[in-house]
Amino acid sequence: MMPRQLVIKDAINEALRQAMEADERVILFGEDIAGGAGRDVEYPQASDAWGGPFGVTKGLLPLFGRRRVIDTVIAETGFIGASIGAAIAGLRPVAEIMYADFIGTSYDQLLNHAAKLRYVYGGKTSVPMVVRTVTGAGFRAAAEHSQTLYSLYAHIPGLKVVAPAFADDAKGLLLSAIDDEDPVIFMEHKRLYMLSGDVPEEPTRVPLGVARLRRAGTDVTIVGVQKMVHTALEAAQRLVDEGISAEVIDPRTYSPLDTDAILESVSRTHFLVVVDESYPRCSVATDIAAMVSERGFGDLRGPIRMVTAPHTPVPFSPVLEDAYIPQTEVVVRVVRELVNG
Amino acid sequence: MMPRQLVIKDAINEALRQAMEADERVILFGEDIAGGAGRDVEYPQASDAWGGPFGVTKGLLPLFGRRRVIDTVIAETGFIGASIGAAIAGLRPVAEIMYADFIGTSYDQLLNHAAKLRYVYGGKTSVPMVVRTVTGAGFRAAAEHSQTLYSLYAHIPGLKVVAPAFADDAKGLLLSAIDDEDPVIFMEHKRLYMLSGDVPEEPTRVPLGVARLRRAGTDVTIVGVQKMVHTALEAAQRLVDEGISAEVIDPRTYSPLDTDAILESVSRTHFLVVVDESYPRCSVATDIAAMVSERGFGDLRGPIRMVTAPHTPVPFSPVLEDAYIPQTEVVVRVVRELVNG
Amino acid sequence: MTRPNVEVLTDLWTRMVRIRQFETRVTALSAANEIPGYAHTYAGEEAVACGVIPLLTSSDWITSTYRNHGHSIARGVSLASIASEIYGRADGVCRGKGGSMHAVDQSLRMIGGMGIVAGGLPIAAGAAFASAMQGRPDVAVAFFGDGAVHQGAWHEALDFAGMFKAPVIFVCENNLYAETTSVDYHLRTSSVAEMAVPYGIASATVDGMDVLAVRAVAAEAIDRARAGAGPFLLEAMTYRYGGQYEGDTQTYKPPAEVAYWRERDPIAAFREKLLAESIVDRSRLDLIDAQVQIEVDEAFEHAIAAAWPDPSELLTDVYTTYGVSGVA
Amino acid sequence: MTRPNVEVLTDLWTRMVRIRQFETRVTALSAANEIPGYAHTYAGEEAVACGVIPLLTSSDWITSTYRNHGHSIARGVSLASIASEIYGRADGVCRGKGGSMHAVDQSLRMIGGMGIVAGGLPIAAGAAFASAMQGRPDVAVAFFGDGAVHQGAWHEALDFAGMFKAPVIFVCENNLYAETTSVDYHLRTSSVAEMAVPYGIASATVDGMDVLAVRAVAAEAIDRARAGAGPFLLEAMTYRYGGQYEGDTQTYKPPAEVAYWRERDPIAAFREKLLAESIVDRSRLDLIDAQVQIEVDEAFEHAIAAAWPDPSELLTDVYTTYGVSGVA
Ligand SMILES: Cc1ncc(C[n+]2csc(CCOP(=O)(O)OP(=O)(O)O)c2C)c(N)n1
Ligand SMILES: Cc1ncc(C[n+]2csc(CCOP(=O)(O)OP(=O)(O)O)c2C)c(N)n1
Ligand SMILES: [Mg+2]
Ligand SMILES: [Mg+2]
Repeated sequence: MMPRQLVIKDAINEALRQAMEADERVILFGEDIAGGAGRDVEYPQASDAWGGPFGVTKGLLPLFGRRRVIDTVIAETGFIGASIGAAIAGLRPVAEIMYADFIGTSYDQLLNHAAKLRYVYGGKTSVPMVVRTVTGAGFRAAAEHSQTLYSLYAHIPGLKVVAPAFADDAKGLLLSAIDDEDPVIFMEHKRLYMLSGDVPEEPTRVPLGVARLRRAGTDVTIVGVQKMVHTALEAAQRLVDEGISAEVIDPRTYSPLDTDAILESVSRTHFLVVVDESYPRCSVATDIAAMVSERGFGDLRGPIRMVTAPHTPVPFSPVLEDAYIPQTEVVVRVVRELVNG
Repeated sequence: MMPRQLVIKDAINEALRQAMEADERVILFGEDIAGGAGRDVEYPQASDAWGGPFGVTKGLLPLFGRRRVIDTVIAETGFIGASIGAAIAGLRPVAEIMYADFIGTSYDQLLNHAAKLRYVYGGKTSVPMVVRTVTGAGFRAAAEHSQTLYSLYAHIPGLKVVAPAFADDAKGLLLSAIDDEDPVIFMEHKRLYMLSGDVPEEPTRVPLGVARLRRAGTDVTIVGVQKMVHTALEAAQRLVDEGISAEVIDPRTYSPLDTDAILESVSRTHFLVVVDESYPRCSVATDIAAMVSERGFGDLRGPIRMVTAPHTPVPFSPVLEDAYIPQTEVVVRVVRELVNG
Repeated sequence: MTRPNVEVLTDLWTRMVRIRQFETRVTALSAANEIPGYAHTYAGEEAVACGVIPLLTSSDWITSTYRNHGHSIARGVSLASIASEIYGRADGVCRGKGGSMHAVDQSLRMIGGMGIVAGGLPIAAGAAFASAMQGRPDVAVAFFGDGAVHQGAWHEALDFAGMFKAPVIFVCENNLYAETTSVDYHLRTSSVAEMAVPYGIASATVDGMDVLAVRAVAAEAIDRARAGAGPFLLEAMTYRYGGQYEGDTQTYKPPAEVAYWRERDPIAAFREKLLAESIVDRSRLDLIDAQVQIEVDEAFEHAIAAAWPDPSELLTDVYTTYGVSGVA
Repeated sequence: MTRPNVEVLTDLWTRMVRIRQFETRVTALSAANEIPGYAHTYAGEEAVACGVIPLLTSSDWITSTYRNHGHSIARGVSLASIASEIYGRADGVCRGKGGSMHAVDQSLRMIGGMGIVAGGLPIAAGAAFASAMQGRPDVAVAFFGDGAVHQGAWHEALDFAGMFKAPVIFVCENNLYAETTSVDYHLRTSSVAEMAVPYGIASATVDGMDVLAVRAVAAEAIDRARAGAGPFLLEAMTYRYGGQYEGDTQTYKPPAEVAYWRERDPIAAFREKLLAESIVDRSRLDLIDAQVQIEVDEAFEHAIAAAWPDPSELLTDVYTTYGVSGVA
């Protein structure tokens, strides 16, 4: 079959659909992931009113019914905890936390239960569940609907963390996440939902833990985190004019992290810039930088540079938010300074 | 007044007592922080039965009464949220989360409210509260009572994070934390509670954001995180025999972090080892390593080394837990390899 | 409670109209794609905010939600500073840092417009607790929706308040929907008010389309709380005219239901009452309408002309006090 | 429910004795500083675990807490593997990775001994939901204490179960204390059972010192759940003889209260009943007592002689499947 262009939102929808078609055990939990619950008979027009606030799950209700596309109440601890139990009892729940910012309302279930139920009890069970959630700034959605918070998950042994930046990866990684025997946090960037790309029709898996080289180069390695891969690619494109050849890596998954791919690239380019729109402290950017400063130090010919958001909440005002998110020009400048010494 | 020897537990108790004596607004919330609530008349022997599971707050009830030493129910979101509101409404609450591991049950209140209520609303209010909590492995307390989780707080703009390793710092930093206008997470290591040290009788403040040089040296900088400062000091002592002079820095506060002190040290020693018993990914260890790899790269003569726990939950079995926590021998070996190149 | 006098009644009317017209403008501007980000409007629910908030003293505390314009307007925040906030301008009520979802004024003791469902409830309970402990008469009011009762934070906040008899009034704006999900589906009880029982909290359900009915029960709840009788859960039955947020096409609402509630419009009903009982005459109401229209025009004219925040604002007010070396 | 037959009654007695003697030994060993870490004993509460768990099939689900020895023993986990776990040995029920606080057997569908208060409740609800959805007859039982009802997770779990009619039985072991805090102080209702009302969940309070009383209500609750009638909240009034954990000096318990409950000891009471009604004779009971004594001796002898886990165990079973490059 041929790949077609799909936007990321639709690629995710397709992955869910194909996973649900192939495996009865896959069910969805979330708030208004269909919409109009409880009115299907009385007022059928209400059914599937939303498909979640971004319409990502729209169209799954008519195919799979309320039995498998389950609108919950606003109780993340309730349905994330229930997903853990359901996963152990034989289902493959995919639960949606509407925005990554809301994770605080169910964090214990992930930190102490989903992540630890295998290890603590001696490896007798698995928790095959996926938590889909929505990250990122640039939507004018202010401090409580714009965070990324990747590191809150990547810090925790027992969780896997995926954050795709392209449509094909979104589909292929979500399919792998659903297949996976362990709890996977699958993070979708709201500003990438409408980005389109070639996506194979068939349910092609993309393995977790493998970075993707999105642009080959020789002078510097730029690692972009989720949406920042695109910023890195723009920067790389602009740097061509300055005679700088930048390699761009998309780790795609942050736990496990494909350290080999990053180290291998740095061994050739000798310079590393990490671009991440997250808070700068104890972040995936520091994680990658620290890893290379330990394991790739001998290859480095200059400091590792991190281009991140400042240590502030995400501001609302468009002028402030634009200044908040790492900008292409800054990446270009940082690379230029670095490579030109 | 003369300093006396106090164990950390008692130094903390003294800081609380002095803060409460000096300022009516200081109140305590927590589960069984006194004990025997509701029975003071009927069965007075029950009063102050515990002072928290480690007895840290014992003796404060008789001095300040139930009005200010408030035993709550087991509802961390309830009393952490209430602390936020109380702080805004003029009190200075010090709330205890019995173990840092339990933070998931109130994380939203810290992440989205305590940390953001000032910034988001244009700087009109402050949230002067302290969350005391207990960190650390080595107590045979298994996966849900042994975590450190420093980075879950240090990642978040708006929170301050303090983790003392000595009795004088415990007292002085807690007093500063209570004075502070911002929310401070004050982390006490359960394995350090019985460590004694000189502590001034008077309420001497130790400022937040200032690292302390715990041992001067010339060949390598070892940054220890909380209990690991002691491991670092032991390693430094052992390294003397090998002719290696190790400098040991205790950052004491992790947000703000005294980056200058670390960079200055590395500029003299040219080698950095960070020792942290936390999970290794997206941790304060990676934060410090990344910071130095960016801002102190020119001073480095070798890779930055991180000696941390492995990427696993904390195991119970003494033999496994001992292997889990970074051991002095490992720090010694890592430093030796690094410095001898 | 004695019947409010003419000035009070006219003031309530004015506030309701101010909210309605402001929100109507927000809806229009959103539809025209002029407003950045999310906007959650309060049209239809005016009687709740206006039934409760004008009863409060300036030192009482409020927590609001993302659906806060009505609360802010009822509290007396200037329309211009809310409009500026919605546009992200420097003179917005939050200096542009919060936007529509957080457009409340902390200097009027509105602690926050919490974007997290039920997030404000324990905070309001804590503010109330602190007031009582300090011997002050201040109460706290926490606004939230019907959907919020499912959150752990709701449970823990009511539990805390019930335990410590904190003078907090929990005001549930039961607008029949949490996003697309109707209360028939999401509640297991026939009212939210009943859910107060396990917490030892008094409660009542009131017609949230009738500002005087809301006011009567709220006054009692506030008086009780000030007198030390503890918290209250007030459930106001109301309806949101707009979508969950602007842009929501609301296909989940049966037209008959919409018509039923529109029929019971709180502003029209109150207007009729004022006229029928000859409390205020038509021309006075029309004048208020027209004046508010001008206020709203001016507020948005002001907002779109207002300056953007200086980029340096990005870094300010994360902390009150910064580290010794100036580093956060 | 018909009266259980002699074999069943004898079996219940045996399990209760097994728990009591095991816990008595744990207390002694803890006092002698022989046991690493925390131990939360179940002595006094035996009738709850033994009233409920023997009714379950091998494919029903259980979530337990840090106070899990009683649940594990009632479920049939071998004393040796619990003892080994408490000592952190390789052949412990969790391979030494969990210790006393987590000593349950996942292969017997005991999902966890959650160290987080109320943490297991939503998980049990989810397991129950999944069983029902897959058309299986399995139910789930979540054990928790009186103190857990204050947690948001409790609220959200009951809410979830009520909404989806999940076949879960919430068993509250109301032992009158959450640590040092008595129920008189911490509850606002006169029972935990009443708190089920807002969730649309049926409930009952039962004498938790009477194993047959617990069994009778539990059997009904389980049957209802299997038949699709939804969740149940069973509150069993009981008493913990030990401290919150070993080492707790329990100065908060009035001696008269302790005496009152000791007087109602579930094992002594059941023994008397068995003898009075001539169901089993004294010599049989004494024999069981003696046999259990040997079992317990052997279990702990086994444990202290058992091998430590290999250090490589530290790194195993964090994940089921590891990354492509083998890196977690
Ligand atoms: C913890 C959390 N979960 C989910 C959301 C997403 N969300 C925003 S508003 C809303 C519905 C709230 O409904 P209700 O409480 O009835 O208030 P209303 O919007 O009707 O005023 C939801 C689910 C959120 N903001 N916070
Ligand atoms: C979320 C959380 N908060 C606090 C604790 C500390 N803690 C452990 S047991 C306990 C008391 C629990 O009492 P109860 O639920 O009545 O159970 P019991 O121990 O009496 O069986 C507390 C507060 C915890 N484990 N988890
Ligand atoms: Mg609503
Ligand atoms: Mg109890």
